[in-house]
Amino acid sequence: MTGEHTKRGSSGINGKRALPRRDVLALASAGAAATLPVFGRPARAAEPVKLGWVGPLSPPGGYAEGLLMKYASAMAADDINKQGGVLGRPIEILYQDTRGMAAEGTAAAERLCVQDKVAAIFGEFHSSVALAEMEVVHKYNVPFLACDVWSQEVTAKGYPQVFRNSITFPLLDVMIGDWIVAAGFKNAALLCEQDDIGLAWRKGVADVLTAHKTPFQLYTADPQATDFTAQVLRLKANNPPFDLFLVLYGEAGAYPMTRESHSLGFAPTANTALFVSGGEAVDPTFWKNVGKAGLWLICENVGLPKSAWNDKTKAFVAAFNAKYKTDPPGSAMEAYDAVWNLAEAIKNSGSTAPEAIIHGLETLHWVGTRGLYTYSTSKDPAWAYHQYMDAPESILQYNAQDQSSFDAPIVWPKKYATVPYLYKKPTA
Amino acid sequence: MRAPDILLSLLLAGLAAAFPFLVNAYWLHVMIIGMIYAIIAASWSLLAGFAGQFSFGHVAFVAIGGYTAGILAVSLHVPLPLGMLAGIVAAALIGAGVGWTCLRMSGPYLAIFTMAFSEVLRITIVTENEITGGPGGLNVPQLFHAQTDLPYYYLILALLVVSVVGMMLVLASRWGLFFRAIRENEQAAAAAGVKVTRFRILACAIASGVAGLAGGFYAPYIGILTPDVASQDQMGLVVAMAIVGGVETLPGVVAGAIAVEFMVEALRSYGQWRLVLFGLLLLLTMRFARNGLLAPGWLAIRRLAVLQGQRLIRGTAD
Amino acid sequence: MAMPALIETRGLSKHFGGIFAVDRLDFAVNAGELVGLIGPNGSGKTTTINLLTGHLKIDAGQVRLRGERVDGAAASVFAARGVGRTFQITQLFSRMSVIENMLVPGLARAHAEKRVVLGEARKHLEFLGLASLETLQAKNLSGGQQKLLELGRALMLKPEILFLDEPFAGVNPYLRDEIIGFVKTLHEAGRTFVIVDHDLDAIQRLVHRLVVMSRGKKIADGPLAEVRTNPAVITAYSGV
Amino acid sequence: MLDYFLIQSANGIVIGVIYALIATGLTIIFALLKIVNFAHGELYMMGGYFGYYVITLAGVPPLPAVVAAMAISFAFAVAIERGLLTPLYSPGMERKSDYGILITFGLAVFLRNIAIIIFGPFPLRPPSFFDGDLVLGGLIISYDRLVAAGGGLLILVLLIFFLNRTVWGQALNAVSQSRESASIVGINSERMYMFAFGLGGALAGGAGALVAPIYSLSPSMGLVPDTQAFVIVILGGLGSVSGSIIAGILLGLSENLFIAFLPDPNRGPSYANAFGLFIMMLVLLFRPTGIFGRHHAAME
Repeated sequence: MTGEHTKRGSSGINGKRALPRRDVLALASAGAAATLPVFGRPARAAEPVKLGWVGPLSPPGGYAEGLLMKYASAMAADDINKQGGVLGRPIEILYQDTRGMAAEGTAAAERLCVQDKVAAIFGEFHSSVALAEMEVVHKYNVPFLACDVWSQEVTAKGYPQVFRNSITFPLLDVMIGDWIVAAGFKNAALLCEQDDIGLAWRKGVADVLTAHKTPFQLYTADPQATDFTAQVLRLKANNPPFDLFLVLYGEAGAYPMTRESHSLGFAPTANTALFVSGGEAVDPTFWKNVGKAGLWLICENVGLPKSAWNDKTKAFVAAFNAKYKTDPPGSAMEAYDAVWNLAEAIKNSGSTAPEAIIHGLETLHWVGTRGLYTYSTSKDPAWAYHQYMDAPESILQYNAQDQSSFDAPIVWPKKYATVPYLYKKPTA
Repeated sequence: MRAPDILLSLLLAGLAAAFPFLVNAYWLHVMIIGMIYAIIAASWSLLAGFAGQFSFGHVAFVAIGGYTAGILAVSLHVPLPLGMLAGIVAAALIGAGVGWTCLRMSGPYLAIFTMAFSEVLRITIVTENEITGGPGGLNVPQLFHAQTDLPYYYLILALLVVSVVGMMLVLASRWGLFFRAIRENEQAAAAAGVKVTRFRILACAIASGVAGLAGGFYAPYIGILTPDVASQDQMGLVVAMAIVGGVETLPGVVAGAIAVEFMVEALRSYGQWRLVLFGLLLLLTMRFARNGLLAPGWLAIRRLAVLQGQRLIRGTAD
Repeated sequence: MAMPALIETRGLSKHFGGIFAVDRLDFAVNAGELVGLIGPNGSGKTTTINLLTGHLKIDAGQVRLRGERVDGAAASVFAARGVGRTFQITQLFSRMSVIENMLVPGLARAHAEKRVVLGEARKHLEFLGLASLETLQAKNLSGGQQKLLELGRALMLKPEILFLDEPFAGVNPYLRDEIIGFVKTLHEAGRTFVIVDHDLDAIQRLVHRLVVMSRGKKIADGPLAEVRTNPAVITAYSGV
Repeated sequence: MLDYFLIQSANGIVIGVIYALIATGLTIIFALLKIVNFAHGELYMMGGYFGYYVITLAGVPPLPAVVAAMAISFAFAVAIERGLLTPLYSPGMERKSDYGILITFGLAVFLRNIAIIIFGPFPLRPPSFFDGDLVLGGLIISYDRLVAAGGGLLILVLLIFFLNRTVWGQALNAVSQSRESASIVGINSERMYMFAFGLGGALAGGAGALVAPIYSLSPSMGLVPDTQAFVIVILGGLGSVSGSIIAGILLGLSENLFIAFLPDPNRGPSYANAFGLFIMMLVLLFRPTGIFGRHHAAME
């Protein structure tokens, strides 16, 4: 499976090596320094370029995805440093756990900006946390490259410091909505988790469906829920019947939901299609968790389709696989490219000053694992500002059990499609 | 107050006033958050430690204070200071209501009832996202338009001092005596003529109002208000802060809250291990220093000072 | 009757589940009396005290204080109106000091002034021989001292009537004599007492009038000597 | 419509049995130690992972693995009790309930976060007990769910038998009633506390292992059951095992029907958890010691 999946994409690292020993030591020494807050640190000779990473590493945040992004960031720093670093200085990344909580995000960003004096911050996974962090970077004028936050608000706020290299809901939702209309679905059920990600996703898709006059019904559930029997039975009993079941949920909920939906004979069936949004369906642990329930399942893929892979994509996928025994998801690629983006921006403008980095990103023209990166400076629409407008996205549908998402047929959009159909009904 | 207390208080006051100039903006931010928690933990302490009502839903009132101020400011364009005041009133009134509802409960029933109240509130905030912003958060306007946190710092310092000193005065008064009498033995308190119902509700209202004040400050300071303000995790953190400080001395609790907040932030560099370590520290503290770490330390300092020849008059906060 | 009784009940009833703990009890105590209330275990004595001090809700009947109905009022109201009590099992504010235990009822009185109350408290502690223990936590007192402190706390209400629930239970003979002495002194100073106890010997040394209960009903009420020979009383005691 | 109701009810009962299993453990711990175990959801989570590793590392078949998971959970809980809870038994200990709540809260934070490091952050799923689904007309229940409910019921029946008919069970009951009188008849109450916490851990762990193939395992899986268990335990009356079983099944049933029939399908599932909490608050209002509560269950 490729790694360029989605904001929720993750992979099955079996946390044994979650934190290599070397890291622990490094963190421990950093911690020792941090316990003496009042005293400044003496400047060193070969001062590294410090970058700050923010993201969830513990509950209630999306810790699984956060960890993968952290791994990928570390790989990027290693790769850059092997090539001699940037401006002759090595890259050093400081990681901050935000737990998916706004106040933690604020504290993390404050620490990175003020205490650690990083040149730039990147990462994050929760839009609500990113919105809190943005206020801090805006206050201290530190560039912030948001990786995996899909809320349009992040870029729409128009802060000059804030960039985004992931997709955003307006892009994703339009794609999904267009596909639903093109594939001819007549009655959709949208079920999402009741949190910032789920609600923003739902609103976008609902807007597109309303615009196309496609009937739909909205459902939400607690993000911690894992039992969906009653819910699925209710959907199944709906009159008129649903022909499309769209789900957005974190792993812990999406897998039981997929299994229930299949075992209760709701979707994917000849009558009803199942679309699992959010990236769980391209996770390495996906098939282990859902088994045959995943056959004919549809999901989006925010990575570069395999046919469009460049050398960097191939090299990164291979290296990630070798190191962590799994394919990197889209969020990991975003994190990997984000470090490179920042390094390129610093290199091109020859300085780590905020204005230099911002200028460097605005004028960036660089090919990474997810294609050619450029950041828009247009404010029309507002969310386009500092947004990676060409962020890749496509829709795939599995046609075999245990299929790699790399090999699954791409059904949408037409420019990437590998099969002539838009949707294949499961055969009985 | 004994002389060494006064001396120490003066020293602390000086230190507090000079603090922003001794540290960088990050640790100033940590201090501000620590003081917000200090208000919450101290008010919880008044309720649980002194009035004997072990609430596990106190953070709900932080949310009520914050969301009242935030929603009023965002939806109705009410000025923030007015909104914060409304938040305090709302929290105190709802707190009194909750206090009235659980008059007949005690011990674990009270703890779980209040926890349920705060969970229901949190779920409601999450679900009614048209009004509350839901899990995506409510963007609250700033209180000050300054480039630094200095105004926030001095405001929260003032609020902390006023609320904690106010609560200490309450506790030193006959109300405080009645709170403790009710905590110790409700039946005996009634037989002694204490209006148990009135004072139980009063304790709830005071503690909730103060928690609402903390919430009202928190909302514009962080700028975004999310439902996890009222999560059980937050509640546990507040309880931990109070216990580390020694529940039955408010200055101890304040010190405990600030110390725990600094510790949680200092552990930040440990990444994923941070909360593991935090849990472990909590376990070890509870297991081996049950009366908290700070209150016994403070008492030791005071005893030392007293030994220096201070003539003592009985204090009430033993 | 020109003056209404100090405290009076009419048809007082209380049941727990199907069992009547107190069954249509009529009972009056006049100011200045010293009444003993006795009866076998489970005859409803403690329940009666709890009903007469607002610690239990009345199912039926009335309680009048100086002719005024007070049933349904909270225990604190009874206390405020001069009805004091002790408990069968001593109920103190354990983690509060002796003096604080005394201050609670004192300060709970309307218009109480702290300085005055403190003086009264010290006076009562002096009287009860607890003056030297003022700063000790109540839980650190001996059992007997705790009983005395509970009595002292009730005195802080400036009560007109005091209900003592088993003051002699589990008390050594020396302390028993001491308590009898205190009650006598207080009674002579004008306080009204109702004393529940199984220690008939101590009761006889104290009271002038005896009320006997059995199975929630009053079976005898009158001067000491008269009640002692009442056949119903003898049956009730031998029957249980 | 009747069909729909029956199908939804059947599923509700299946979930209810699992709820009951978790809650009985909590209630036994409360009855004996008089503490509210805030780490109960984490014991449930650990039990699930114990089962998973017994299957994947030791090659034990799924059903015996549940028994193994219970045994390991028992030992794990006993170790926790020995290490952290013994101060509760010292007679001079003040504020026992505070201690109990905080120490178990700290334990929950610790376990939840170290689980991410040890077990990894991604959901894991052990193999099914039996593949496939039972189809009876409109009623479809996966065999995994049937096994979980059946296994849960079996454990509950054995538990009731154990509590009522064995010496150890009666000793547990005696200590829960009164520690003093139990010690008079020669019961070592401290050993009973240890045993009760182990038993509570084993029940939670068994529940975790039983639901693993249905829900998959994740480090944060204990959060919701924790709250549900509180609700059940209160509804059933703290300390009452049979009350917890009845309340657990009722809660599973009513939650399912709530989701199935609530008019506003958009908000319904979101309020599903609040529903149980709300019922519990109402019950507490009118019966401050729960529906089946014992009156003496006040915290010491």
